[in-house]
Amino acid sequence: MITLSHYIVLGAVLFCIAVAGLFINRKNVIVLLMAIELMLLAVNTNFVAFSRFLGDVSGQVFVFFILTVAAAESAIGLAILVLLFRNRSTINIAEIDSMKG
Amino acid sequence: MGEQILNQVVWPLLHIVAIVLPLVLAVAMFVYWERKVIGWMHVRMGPNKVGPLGLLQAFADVVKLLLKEVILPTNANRFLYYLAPLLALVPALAAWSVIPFGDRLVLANVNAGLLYLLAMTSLGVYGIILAGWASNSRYALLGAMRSAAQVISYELAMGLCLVCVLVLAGSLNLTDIVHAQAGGKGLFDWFWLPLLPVFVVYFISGVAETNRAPFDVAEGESEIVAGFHVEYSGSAFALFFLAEYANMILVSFLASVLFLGGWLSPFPASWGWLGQGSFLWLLAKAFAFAFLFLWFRASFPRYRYDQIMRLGWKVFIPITIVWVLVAGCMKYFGWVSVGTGV
Amino acid sequence: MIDPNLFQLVCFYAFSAVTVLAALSVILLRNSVHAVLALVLTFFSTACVWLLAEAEFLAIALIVVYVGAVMVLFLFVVMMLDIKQEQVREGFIRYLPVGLVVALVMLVEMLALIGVRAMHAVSMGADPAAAAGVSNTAWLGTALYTQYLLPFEVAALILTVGVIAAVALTLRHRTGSRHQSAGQQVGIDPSRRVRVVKMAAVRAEEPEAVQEETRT
Amino acid sequence: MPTLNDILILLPEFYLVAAACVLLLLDAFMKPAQRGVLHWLSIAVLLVGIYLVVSGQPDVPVTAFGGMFVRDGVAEILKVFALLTTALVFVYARPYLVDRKLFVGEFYTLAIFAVIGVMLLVSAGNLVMVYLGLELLTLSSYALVALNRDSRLSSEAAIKYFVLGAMASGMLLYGMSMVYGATGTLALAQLHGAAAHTAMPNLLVFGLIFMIVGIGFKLGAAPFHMWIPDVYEGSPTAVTIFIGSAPKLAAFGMAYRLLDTGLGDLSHYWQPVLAVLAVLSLAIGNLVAIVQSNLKRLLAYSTISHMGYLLLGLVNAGPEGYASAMFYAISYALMGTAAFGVILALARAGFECDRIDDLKGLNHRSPWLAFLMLLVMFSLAGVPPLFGFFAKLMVLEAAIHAGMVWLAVVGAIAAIVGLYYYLRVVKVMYFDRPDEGMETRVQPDFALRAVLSVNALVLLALGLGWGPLLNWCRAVFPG
Amino acid sequence: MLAEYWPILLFIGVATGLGLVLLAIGLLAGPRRPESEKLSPYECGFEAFEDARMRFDVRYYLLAILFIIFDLEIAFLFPWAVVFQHIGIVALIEMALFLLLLVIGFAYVWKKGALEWE
Repeated sequence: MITLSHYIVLGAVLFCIAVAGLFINRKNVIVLLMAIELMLLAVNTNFVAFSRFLGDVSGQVFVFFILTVAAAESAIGLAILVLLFRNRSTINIAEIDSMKG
Repeated sequence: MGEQILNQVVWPLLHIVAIVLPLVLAVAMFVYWERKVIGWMHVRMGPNKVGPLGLLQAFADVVKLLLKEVILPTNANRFLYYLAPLLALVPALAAWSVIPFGDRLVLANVNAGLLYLLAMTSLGVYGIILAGWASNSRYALLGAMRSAAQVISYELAMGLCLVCVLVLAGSLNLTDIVHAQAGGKGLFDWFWLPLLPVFVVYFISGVAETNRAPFDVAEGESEIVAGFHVEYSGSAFALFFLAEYANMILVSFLASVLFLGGWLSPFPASWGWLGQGSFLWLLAKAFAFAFLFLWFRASFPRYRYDQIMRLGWKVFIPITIVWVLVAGCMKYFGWVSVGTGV
Repeated sequence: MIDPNLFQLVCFYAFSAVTVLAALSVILLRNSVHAVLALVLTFFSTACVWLLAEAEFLAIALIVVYVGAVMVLFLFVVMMLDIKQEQVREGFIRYLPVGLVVALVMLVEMLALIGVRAMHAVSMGADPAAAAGVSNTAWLGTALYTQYLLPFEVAALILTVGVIAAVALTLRHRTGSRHQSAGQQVGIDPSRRVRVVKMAAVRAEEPEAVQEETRT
Repeated sequence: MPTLNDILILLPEFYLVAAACVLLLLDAFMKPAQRGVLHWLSIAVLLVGIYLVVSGQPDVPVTAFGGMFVRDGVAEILKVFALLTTALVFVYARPYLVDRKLFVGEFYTLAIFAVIGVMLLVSAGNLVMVYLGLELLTLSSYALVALNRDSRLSSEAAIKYFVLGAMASGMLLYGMSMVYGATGTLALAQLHGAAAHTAMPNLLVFGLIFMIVGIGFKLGAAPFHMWIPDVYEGSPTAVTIFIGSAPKLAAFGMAYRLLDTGLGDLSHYWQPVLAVLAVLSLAIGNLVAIVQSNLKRLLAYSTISHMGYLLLGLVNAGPEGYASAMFYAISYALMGTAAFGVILALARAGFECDRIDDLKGLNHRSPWLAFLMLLVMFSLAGVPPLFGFFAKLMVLEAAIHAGMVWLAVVGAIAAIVGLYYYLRVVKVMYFDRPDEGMETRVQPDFALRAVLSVNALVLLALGLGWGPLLNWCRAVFPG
Repeated sequence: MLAEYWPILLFIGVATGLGLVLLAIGLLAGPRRPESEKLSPYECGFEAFEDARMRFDVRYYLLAILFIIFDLEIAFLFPWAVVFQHIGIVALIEMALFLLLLVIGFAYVWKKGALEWE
């Protein structure tokens, strides 16, 4: 029998993998973007599960909005990345050091 | 327990084999038929050496392809190089699981069938891109980018066409869509009539989506040799080939199911046995569409790349967007009768 | 007799395992193209997991939108930017153990604090959409287009901003490129291209000579 | 079903969407030489927007579209100032954009879309609307930051902004998912009641923490402030000024909607967390600002410290606290706009005026601008009798009334530390000699100078007569 | 509902299996005579470069981004098409508004020349 905790644990594991990805791949922007996708996937899994177990439709509607908006968001993110690459010829964040604080 | 396995595993597997095997055979015969038809149109003979009337030509080709060396180009990425043809083939075959061949004759009668089809067709682009990139060849990469850009452009138009059908049918289930086209007037009840522009757009997009002539600029022999699979040989190439033809036949079946009433008879139901729906009707319709593919190839000169993109973005997408709303009005104000013959 | 619930549970574990392994490969693989494909696999298996929760529409929409569109763009970018792997991954090893430990600690804490045990008692009830007698898509659609009408229009705004941003950021006009303008081609006034000139018939010299010759 | 009434409630938003679309199409179909029209048209659009917001304001809070949208006094004030500061931004930005060949229609349309996002966010009555309003705002902002396509700094800033912003959205959403799971609703009004008797209190608190992380990112409060300095420095100044104004009002609006309207019952959980964020922001913002030599970075760190003050008001978790926090947000939006306005007035083609040394001897070159900058700096530092002083006073008072005297003491100490770096700017302007070859001419744009003067003088005027604005802010938070 | 998806899973398995078997036949049954000329990628008369993975025209990205946005639009249309007649005229109007916004975006893209290929 699948229970709510199964889904929540899966969501939490995905979320932590995403955080770990953000942490260890600080230099590769592409992987950072992918880690963010993973994070949203964790969020969506949570919503789907809660929606299913509460028998409430609004969670699934929210997931649909997150899916679409996040897709548009990553499209813009990749556009910025392409721009960056044209200007810098690198996506290595360590080399992105024109600004010092 | 044994009975359960029989019902849940063995029967579905048999069904799958009953779809895949004829499909593969159909691909083989379709290749033969293509060469014959184009031969006739060019006033040539076409294949006629192997077997009676050259009927065994296709099988000879298959054997030849399978026994040829699969060349792995230098500096190619081995894993991706072999993965690409698989990624081309699997969605092309998996899409068949929701096609209704008759009133209960469907493997997976899922609620979201149309959406599933859209998902499967949108996966085909991975095979193209990966093949181009993994081959480590300029021509392959160039062809892959062109093909990919073309495929995704026409996918939009195709998706919007599906939405138009959906608006009239009101269900994502393909069997329901066919039922929605049933009525007393035979072929005048089908969706091709209210959705005529969309029907045309759909089929042409299907031709472009499969990278077939006259939209085959990505593999234009005179420009970039053979497109994304220029480096492929032997059985790896055979997989791409199989996927391309399976997709063509799929588009033909889908056009029949979505716009020409699937298995329904073109004659009014009152005409006795002639008015009865049958798998054969579907086959005939699909065959007609498949023939169109060949006819197009033999007749039309190749489009230039900028013309392809223009047609997709500036002609098809506006037409279909407008027609989504037109179809919505048709349905809402009852200008078109939608059968419910469940 | 195999219990369907048990079978679903087995499926859940299988898909979840694939999801987690693929997600791990996304962040650990050194080849970016492979990482993108691992992410595709993650999406795919997650879609299957969602399907088990009977979120049919969302599961397939995830594949259509993410696998079919977003990841294709990712693949374009990864392949074309031609990233030097070694250069990008330096420092990877340094952060790796710390990152994994942090993630693990975080996970354990989260699970302990959320109270997963309490949720273990919450089992899946009947599918709410099926209980309402509609398909999952219709169930979601009805809420989306009545209750969530305003957010839906806001989503259109966001998509429009996406279009503007994409064009504003990446469109560059090349100089000297030639375009075909169909409107111009079709709308051209034929009288300006071909001049039909009425000419009086003129007798050429030579044919005359020929004629004379034949006569003689 | 939506009725005409629903649409009337959203009239300002609908109007702005229509106007933004018209501007977009005008830009696409107009010749580049005619862009000047677009500039004035955009400003007019925003001013008419203010009129619509104020004129159609109902006496009691109303909701539209089934509770998705709330039109109350809080939303009204925030919208008025968001529109106003954006109009100011447009006026200030024009010469800068023209000099750098960035004078494109997209700047205006994207900024207006961002303002629409702000308006939807501060009026959100549902978690979905919070998320969508926020995304509309941030997506437009990402594009604006990257608008200077050939600048390395600009695209680096954009990618940092994007990665951290998307991560913050992810955190916020993860929190929202847990809150949804614990309460079973997405509507903020229902959340308020449901939060008290949930079966899963742990889940709720956990969700709350993730949401605070998200809010902290969007506010730019330490320790989630990493993006602020880079984005402020890297963006074109014309965009920095925008990012520093309306979005801050939006961040306050979002915090208020989520923490009070939604999770007000949990205030005893989030008050201490916000107090910690406030202390960190005050400390980090003020201390790091001291060592900055770049003017934009200095203002960025100053922003972080100002967000610390704003949080002091929120920590109060009562009407008085919210009123003072909103008062503070407004004061900061006006001060920040003026500060960057001076930088824009001094910038020319090929000269950014983003180092503190660029202001050397400004008094000799342009005494009036130097005086305006003096007013702004004193106001930011909180020197009486300027606007900034009273804003600080109010939040400190709110913190004391919340029983957190220690927090107020930290705030007061931070203000004294902050005085140092603001005064340094003033010292450079008044007591340093200009370098050889420093141009004496300043931006000739008349509109910019006139409006900037008014903006800076308003800081003085509001400092002398802050009563009406404060009363307005207090009136909208019911006791 | 779930039971209907089981055959699809099986089908995907069978399709993958078929592909693998065909590939395996080719790899095992075919000859394997590597030779540097044969293995070098196709080129017109000159030596193949080391690495053919080159940078690309930006308009491919732009196209892919536009594809994402319009694909999302289609994703919104699907549930709408299923339910709009139960909701009534409001649904028709709201979708007209939605499409209007996207058509405005489309007109902008068109006019800016993002859909031009040479």
